[in-house]
Amino acid sequence: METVRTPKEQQLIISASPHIRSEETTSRIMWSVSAALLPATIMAAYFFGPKAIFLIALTIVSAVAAEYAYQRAMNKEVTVCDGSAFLTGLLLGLNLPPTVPFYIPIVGSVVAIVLTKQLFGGLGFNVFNPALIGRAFLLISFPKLMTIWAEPTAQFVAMDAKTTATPLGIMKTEGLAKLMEVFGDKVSLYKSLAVGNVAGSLGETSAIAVLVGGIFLLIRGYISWHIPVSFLGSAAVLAWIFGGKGALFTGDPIMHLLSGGLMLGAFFMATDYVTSPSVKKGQLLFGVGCGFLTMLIRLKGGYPEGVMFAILIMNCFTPLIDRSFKSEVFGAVKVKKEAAK
Amino acid sequence: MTTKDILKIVANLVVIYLVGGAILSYVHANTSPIRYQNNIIAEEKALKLLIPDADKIEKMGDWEIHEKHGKYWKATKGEEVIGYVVLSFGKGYSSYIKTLIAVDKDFKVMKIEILDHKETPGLGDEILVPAWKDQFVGKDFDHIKLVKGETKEYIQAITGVTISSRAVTDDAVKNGVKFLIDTVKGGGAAHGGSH
Amino acid sequence: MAEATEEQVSYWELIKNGILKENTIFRLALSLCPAIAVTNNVKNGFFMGLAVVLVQVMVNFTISAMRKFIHQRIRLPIFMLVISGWVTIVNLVMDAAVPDVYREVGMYIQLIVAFASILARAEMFASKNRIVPSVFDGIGMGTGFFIALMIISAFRELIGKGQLWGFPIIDAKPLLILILPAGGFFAVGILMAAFNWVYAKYFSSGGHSH
Amino acid sequence: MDFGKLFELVVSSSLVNNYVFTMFLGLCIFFGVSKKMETAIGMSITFTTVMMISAAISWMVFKFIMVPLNIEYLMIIVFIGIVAGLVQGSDTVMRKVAPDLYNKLGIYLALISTNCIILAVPLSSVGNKYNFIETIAFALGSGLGFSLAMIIMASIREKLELAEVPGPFKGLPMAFVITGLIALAFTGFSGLITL
Repeated sequence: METVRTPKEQQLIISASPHIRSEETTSRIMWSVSAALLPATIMAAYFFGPKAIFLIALTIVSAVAAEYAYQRAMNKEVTVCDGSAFLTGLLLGLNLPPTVPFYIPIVGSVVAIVLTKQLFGGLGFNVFNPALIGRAFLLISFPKLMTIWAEPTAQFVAMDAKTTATPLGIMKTEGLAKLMEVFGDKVSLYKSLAVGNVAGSLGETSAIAVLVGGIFLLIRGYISWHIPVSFLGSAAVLAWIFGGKGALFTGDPIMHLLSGGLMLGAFFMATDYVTSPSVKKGQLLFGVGCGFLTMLIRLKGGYPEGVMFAILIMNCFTPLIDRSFKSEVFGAVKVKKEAAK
Repeated sequence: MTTKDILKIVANLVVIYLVGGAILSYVHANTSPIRYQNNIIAEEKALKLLIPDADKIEKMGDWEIHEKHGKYWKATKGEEVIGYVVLSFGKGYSSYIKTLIAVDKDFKVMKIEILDHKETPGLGDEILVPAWKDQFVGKDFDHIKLVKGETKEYIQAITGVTISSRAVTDDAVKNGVKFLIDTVKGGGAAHGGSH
Repeated sequence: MAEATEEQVSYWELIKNGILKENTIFRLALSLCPAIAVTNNVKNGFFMGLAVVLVQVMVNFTISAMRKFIHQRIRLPIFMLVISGWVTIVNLVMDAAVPDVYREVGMYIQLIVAFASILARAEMFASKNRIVPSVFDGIGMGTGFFIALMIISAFRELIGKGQLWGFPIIDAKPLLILILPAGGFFAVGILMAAFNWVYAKYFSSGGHSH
Repeated sequence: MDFGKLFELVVSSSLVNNYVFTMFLGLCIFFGVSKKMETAIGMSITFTTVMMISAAISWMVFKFIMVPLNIEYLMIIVFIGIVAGLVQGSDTVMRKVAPDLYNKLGIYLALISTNCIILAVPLSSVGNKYNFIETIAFALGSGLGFSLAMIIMASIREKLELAEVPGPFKGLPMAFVITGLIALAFTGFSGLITL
């Protein structure tokens, strides 16, 4: 592990001052994270067919094109090769429902790249996760189109899948009983959720595929465990305590962990270096905040799924968290860090 | 401060309060009847649209639902009672949906009208689409029920807008009609509660 | 500001000043709340703008007319009193005249009272100038605000709903977000940047110095 | 007293219906004060305190003076008078009693009377017919929500000091875009509480 930079050091370089020195590192991280999303992408293609590949590709192409066009227009150095626009496009693509018309990925990519990232001065300064803002912008602009979910066909050639509701959507509007009616029993529900044989956004349905990528990132040291563990942990605990109907401590944490975009969010989006806190303690707080807000929205809010909004809301607090934890140990950062290892 | 200053300040205040007060009271006196009238006219117009046949719609009383102030009316043609109207509220996605429901003398729904709501634009506001609202026509109390998927017998939920369409159907309309049946049929008190 | 109080400044200059150089929303960034709150359609924006023009003109007129009579010490409370008086009148009249619009913008019309821009013009201009220039200053400032509201609300209604004043114009999927809170902020931010850009390019070199 | 309802009122007015992010009020002060964290915090404390006191006084004046006299139509004048008087009064008192505190927070007092939220709270509390305790809860929530908005904004703007924002967007336009993005994130709270 000596040769690999710890996430901590990389973050400091990226978020504080994007020097040329860090450019190579940045691009290596971006491409590695993109590679870690490969299992999820393959599962998306498997369950939702050629349309999925088309949508993901289109999102990536338009994100990269938007970045290139903006940087050329503003006479800035063109940095599309660092992979960050590619990753944003890929994440946004994986977050789209499989049925959207072609202009949705384009609008989303432009919003993600221009409004969320480049207006703030480019990579390293954006406050919000670009892919998630793109997704939220689309959800609010096209509420109908963004909530039509196709049934996974599990056949590469199948066309015109039936539309249906996501497991979380069924939970929200009709309750757990109906969900059990659809899936039979708990075991087959978990199985479907883990494999990804349910309705949902392209890349988030298969919890296992996302988990494989996430573990790859953890092992290679591209992300630290703090955010994913505190995010998933707090969500699971809250789901267990408050998720049940009527009585406390009767909820189903496994179902909540496996469904929706929780895995994808916890490993790939909440951990975004630029928009999450750089201090470890801050990361734990950030993760717990995300978990809390996710469950708050899922159980009490208007939307069936809360991961996206939870991460975005916590993104608002990132500068504040960083500020309070940094000033606390100002001057002693180095020492503490060494001690922590 | 000299005496002159004090006098000037007092004079300032007196004149301004007198002139200002006079102008304000004049405007208020002239506009308040119009504003009052506007509300009455708007209400009458809405009621008339619900039961165009009636030649008189008179208020019977008030009731309360979700701590909101509802009302109900009796519609007559000549001497005969031809129906009732009730103002009801349903708890929707992000607002209470203010709904007027007209029923005939057998308490079958004649028409409903959504007066006010703050549901999500582009999604929740599909409850305003006439084709959806027309489903209520002719339904009696037992058939005011939201179901997903094709139905002629009950009320069909709008895809993706379940919460808002349920708020109108199972909350506002159902409770409104129930209130009318309980109160008018039972000849009960003017102030009925709701569930 | 100094040149505006000199006598030789023409009325046209006063109006132009209010619309361009000291545009309440885009340049001075005052009275921002209604700029977003009521601009999700042109009709609301129109009546809100109208209310502000009326209040600004009447306040400027009243204060200029009384400027020699008011004692310096209670100047500001009296200005507030005059403003809230006129706001109440406009509020009552609008409630009676356009009830359906009032239902949506009424709250914000009442809040015109707290507009820094109206008090600022009363204090900086009307209390020092004769009636006629004060009225023109009021027209200029009010119109600047009015035009800004119209631009913002047209932009938002057109893109967010595909309509103008409720009439369908564009037959494509609208970007709903623009008529919602978040989009309102984006719209004003983008339009403000555009206004800055145009202003810097075409107007700032025209002899005005800031 | 129903604590659940009060809690909902606080959460609703601070998060779900945050004045800055969903109702667009208090923007002048919001943008003006959120440039530095220190001023944002000072403003938050002063504002929340003054807000609760002024809402309480306004409620009592409305209920015990204006309603009996039938002069509800003068509420704008009366409420702005209360706010201005309160600001002036606390200015004088603070200067004498707690000069240290005055040096820290005094400057924000003067700004408060041009913040429309301080007027919007008593107006909405009257409009929604809140009782005294509810009015206090509503004022507290609104104050907290405004404080939260300012503190978040200040921390983001401090972070952006070094950022290379394109020319025409520098300053206020960018602040608007950031606020829009925060508002977009806060949309997640919608539907949490229906009041």
